[in-house]
Amino acid sequence: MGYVAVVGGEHIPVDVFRNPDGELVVKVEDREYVVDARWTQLDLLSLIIDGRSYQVDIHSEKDSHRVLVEGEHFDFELFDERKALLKSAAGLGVEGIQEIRTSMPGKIVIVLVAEGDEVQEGDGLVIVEAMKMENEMKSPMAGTITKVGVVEGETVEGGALLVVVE
Amino acid sequence: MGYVAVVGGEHIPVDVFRNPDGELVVKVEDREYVVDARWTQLDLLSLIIDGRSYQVDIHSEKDSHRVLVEGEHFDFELFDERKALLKSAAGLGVEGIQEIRTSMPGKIVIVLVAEGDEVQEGDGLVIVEAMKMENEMKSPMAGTITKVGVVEGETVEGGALLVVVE
Amino acid sequence: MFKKVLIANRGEIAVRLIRACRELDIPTVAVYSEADRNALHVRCADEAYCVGPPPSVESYLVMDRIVDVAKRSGADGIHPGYGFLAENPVFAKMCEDNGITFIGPSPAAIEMMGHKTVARETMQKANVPVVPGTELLDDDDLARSAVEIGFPVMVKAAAGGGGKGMRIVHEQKQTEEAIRAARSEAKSSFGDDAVFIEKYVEEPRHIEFQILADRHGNVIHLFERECSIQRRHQKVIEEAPSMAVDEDLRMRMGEAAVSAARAAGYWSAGTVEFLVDKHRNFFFLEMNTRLQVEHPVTEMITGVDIAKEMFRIASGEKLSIRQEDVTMNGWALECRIYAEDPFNNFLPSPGVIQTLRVPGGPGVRDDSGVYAGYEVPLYYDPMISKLCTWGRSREEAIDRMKRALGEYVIKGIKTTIPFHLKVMSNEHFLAGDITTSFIGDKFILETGEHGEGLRDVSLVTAALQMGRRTREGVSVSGQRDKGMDAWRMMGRRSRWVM
Amino acid sequence: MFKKVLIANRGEIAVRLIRACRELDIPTVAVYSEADRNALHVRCADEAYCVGPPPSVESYLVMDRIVDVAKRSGADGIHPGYGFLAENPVFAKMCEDNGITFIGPSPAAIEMMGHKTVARETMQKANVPVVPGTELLDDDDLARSAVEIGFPVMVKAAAGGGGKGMRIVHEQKQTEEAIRAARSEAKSSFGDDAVFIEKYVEEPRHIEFQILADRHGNVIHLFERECSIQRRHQKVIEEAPSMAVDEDLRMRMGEAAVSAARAAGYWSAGTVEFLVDKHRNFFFLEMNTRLQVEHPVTEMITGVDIAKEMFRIASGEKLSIRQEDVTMNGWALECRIYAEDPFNNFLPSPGVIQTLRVPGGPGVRDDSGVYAGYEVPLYYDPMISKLCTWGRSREEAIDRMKRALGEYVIKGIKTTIPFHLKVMSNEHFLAGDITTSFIGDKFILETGEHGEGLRDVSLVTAALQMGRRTREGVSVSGQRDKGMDAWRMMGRRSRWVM
Repeated sequence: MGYVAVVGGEHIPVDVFRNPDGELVVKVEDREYVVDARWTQLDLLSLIIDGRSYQVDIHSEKDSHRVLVEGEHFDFELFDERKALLKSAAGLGVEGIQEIRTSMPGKIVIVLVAEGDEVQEGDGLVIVEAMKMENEMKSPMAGTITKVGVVEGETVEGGALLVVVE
Repeated sequence: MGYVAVVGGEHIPVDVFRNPDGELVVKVEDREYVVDARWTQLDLLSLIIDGRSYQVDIHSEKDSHRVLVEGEHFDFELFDERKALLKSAAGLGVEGIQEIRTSMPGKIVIVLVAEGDEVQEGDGLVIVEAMKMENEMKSPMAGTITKVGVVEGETVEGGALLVVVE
Repeated sequence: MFKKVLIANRGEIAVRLIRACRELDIPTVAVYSEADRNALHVRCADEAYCVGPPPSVESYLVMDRIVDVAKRSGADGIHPGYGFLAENPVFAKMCEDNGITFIGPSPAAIEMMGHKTVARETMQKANVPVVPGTELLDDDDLARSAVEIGFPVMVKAAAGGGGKGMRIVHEQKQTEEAIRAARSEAKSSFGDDAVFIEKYVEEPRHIEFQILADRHGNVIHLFERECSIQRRHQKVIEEAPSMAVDEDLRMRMGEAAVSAARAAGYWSAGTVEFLVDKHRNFFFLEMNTRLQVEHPVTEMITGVDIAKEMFRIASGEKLSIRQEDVTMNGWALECRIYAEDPFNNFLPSPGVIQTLRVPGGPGVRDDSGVYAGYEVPLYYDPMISKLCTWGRSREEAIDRMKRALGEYVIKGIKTTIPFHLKVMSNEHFLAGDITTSFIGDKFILETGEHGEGLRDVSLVTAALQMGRRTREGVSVSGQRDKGMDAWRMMGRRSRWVM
Repeated sequence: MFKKVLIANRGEIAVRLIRACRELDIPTVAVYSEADRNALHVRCADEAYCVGPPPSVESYLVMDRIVDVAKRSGADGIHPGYGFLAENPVFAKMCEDNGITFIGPSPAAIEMMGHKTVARETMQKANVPVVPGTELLDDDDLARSAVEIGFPVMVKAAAGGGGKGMRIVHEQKQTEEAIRAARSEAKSSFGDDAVFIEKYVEEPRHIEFQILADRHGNVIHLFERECSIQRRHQKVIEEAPSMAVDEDLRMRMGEAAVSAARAAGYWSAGTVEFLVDKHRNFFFLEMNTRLQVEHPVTEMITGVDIAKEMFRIASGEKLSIRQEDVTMNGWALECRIYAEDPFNNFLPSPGVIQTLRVPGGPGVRDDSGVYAGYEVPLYYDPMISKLCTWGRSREEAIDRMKRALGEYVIKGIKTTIPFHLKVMSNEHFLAGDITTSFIGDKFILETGEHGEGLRDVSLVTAALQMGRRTREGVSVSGQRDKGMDAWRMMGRRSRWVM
């Protein structure tokens, strides 16, 4: 089974297959790993690769993965080949139109931008209060605000669209 | 829903219903308990009964239940009313024919009885080695050995019939 | 001793206090909001009563309802924990008026220390050094005073503590927004939006002394805690003792802390907080008239159970230990673990904890209010656990903390465990070179040198994860499979090329 | 220090040793049988290699295979843990011959102390008092000697320890069967069926001294452990210090223990076991030339990490502490938690651990080799966890243990937690009135006085459990439901009639 990982803009092919001895092999670019893998607890993988033992914690949402291993973390996307092909035609990058959404329910304290505003990467967009803390949502890139989906004082559900930056 | 509990030979009626206020009520004999019950973890019940909070651990195998609560343990059987009625016709007691089985796989070290032997309650029947320990299976009652299902040196699975006492 | 105690709190501190009561053989009454029916403190307590809807202003902060539950359940004492009603003199008074012992200091002492400006004056009279600052003022006067004192200044809520309702202001144009934000947080956290301004001591250490005082005039301290590692003025890592404190400074600060407690007519456990600048000058910051989040590190180096002492003191007992009996043994660290995503600006991450594996072995203590299957609710503080380690030396305590953090598995939500692991390897932290601006100045949350090799491991894992979802994917053995593949591996040629 | 260490063990002790290595920054190599691919020690170690099928004689006891893994993985040290190869001089020698350090004493010391009869002679020469007994003999001579020594006598395996291969004989007619059973267990546990007979000291206490010795002739002791609470000659509850030992006895026994270690030319951590009779006479029982199961209680009262010391000693370092630096602080208890059914003759209860909640808070230490979702295999020792508590006094340690046992949730298998809870409330135990016959003589595992009221609660639970299974049953709210029912409860009239 073939996949394509998108890590920081880079595209990396990942392939999973059984070799003639029946062993599970994962190939990352040109590096082949014969793996002994067990899902010992929910989304917690015990991997032994040529004697090296890893306990890998993976948190996946659709094609996005957060992996924690030995104190390091990695965020990336992984698509199967067909999906990668489709995406590729449409542009796999994460630039372009960015929708800023809440990750959790909360209250809109301040809306710092209006439609038509120019923003720089890192500029504050909206301040949301959740779990007793105020959090400033920042722009992931420079661009123009094309939509503001909330008003001050409003209570929103998780996933609510706050702002669109283009 | 009506049940009958068998606790040390005693039969105790237990009834579960919603009262007119929609509250969950469990009646044990003539004692009514309005309960707020949540299965917070697998087979771990958080019970609040008129403010008293209990964390109850229940281990059930078919109609047999082992309950641990506040350091005390209770072993009993609980049948729904129809089953209790059927059982009642056939005799609900635990006397009569007793099948002695292993609870887990192991090795038969010694068979201490033969078919036709008379035994007293507590007499050793078979010594089984499991998890590095030798365990003596004892007779739960006085009676006659009517069957011996294993031979010395044999390796048995969990649940294997060792001996029948009548 | 008490016949029965009501714990007017939730989360890990409610569990901590129920543990203390169990060890003292005191029955406990829990209160809970509708969002907390499945919380651990409800399951651990002997009795439990719902006191209202999820928002704390409608449940945990409703004083008369909590007092009513205490009376109806026959509790003769109420422990407020920290936060919520812990430093509310009205509540302490209401308990007294209803014949229930408030397990904390007197209402007068809470009131005096709770109003930061009154506390400052009291300390000045007792010759304890304080930081220059203002009284409570309206927005315009505050803005003017900020200019007079000279930037940077700190806007602070008069009520409460714990980093809430605090804002640092570096230049004049930020003043207005900082005052607004501080008032807003103070209002929602403490129900009081009064704020004042203080000179901001730059690059200070935050060092506090633990106090124990009985109702018979005996006051002792249990040495200091170093609490300089903060995010958003909220402590995240604490240790005891402090590398910045030598025997002489410890004696002088300890004496000042005891004087501060005496000046306030204080009994119960309490904490006197100081700022210490690079020249080892120390300034009274505030007194916390409650059990602190970070009390475990002091318990670990002294062996004194501070929570249990609070119950003994409140029931009228004299302190069982004198100052000269308190000894310091080894070093202890605490990492506060939050349901927050450290790689996404520490956004809160509530949700269901799917898997939990708590570290164990020597020198490890975990204080938590969660369990596998528990849903961390949206409504409250996102701290889910306090992980503490003890060692004979600071180095051993740090080595243990790294080891323990590495063992900790919390799945389903994102936590600050990876953040703490990075701090434990930071050279400035290892050298003890820490101030309250450590996280801003001396700490980068980046992937380390081993990252490149581990990246392939993470890609391997994601590919296997995708395979689990689809029938087309190459399947991986589950837990119950035989280990034959692994056994055959023994004879295999090495192919691991990392 | 070591470049890399192989841990030749499994379960909690393998995890304990990996923890020590992590804190010392030594990479670890785990070995595992096919039954242990999912075991915690495999997941915690840096490397892991399968060494054979489930039975330990085909995996964990295959010496050349383990040495081969060490060589291939580049490990320069092997720690054997306890059990398995820990007291096998042939294995220790094989490590040496392959240029790998055996992290334990010398092969000669293991051999001397391993053969109980040689050990007895050595002790007699060193003027350490011993119990009357025989050499190794055949069955007939043993039976004759038993009569000569006078019943009761003890049949003991010459190799090994830990209660395996031991049988007490009260009257002559039991002798033959006891010798057979002891030989059989000794053979399967240690691969050696040699046994001998010793006078059985009645109602003794089992008290042992922890020793640390380096390769430079320095020997110290870390005080005693009280290990009298035993089932089937297997320790189940240990504590440190012992109520039976006063300062004078401690000094005399400590000196005897140090003499014993010196007489054996001992280095590494070790334990000298004594029987103490009611007149406070003490007799050398045996020396365990390994890390003991119960080492944590000593770690808790001294602050010394015994496991880490073993690595330091093995790498040639001198002891970092002198006898006069070792101080005793408070009291510690250990309860060994087994996968056994205490209400059904302690039958082993292997299976999948479905839910696990480990106790936390002050003064609690858990050493375990399991996790939620783990299947306790059939093939090995059923001990799954060691729960330890510390307190300033014995009373506080016991109160903590009761509290911690009450918090411990292990579902899916039966465990001895309820047994320990009963011991912690036993009046003889509380009074410290304990001997090795405590469980047989002074302890009843019965339902207590509160049982009657709780019986109804258990019936309520079972009825709700049945309801979950059937559509006809009255349903109970799940975890995610709103707490409205509970909230309405506030206004309800009391109907709880217990």
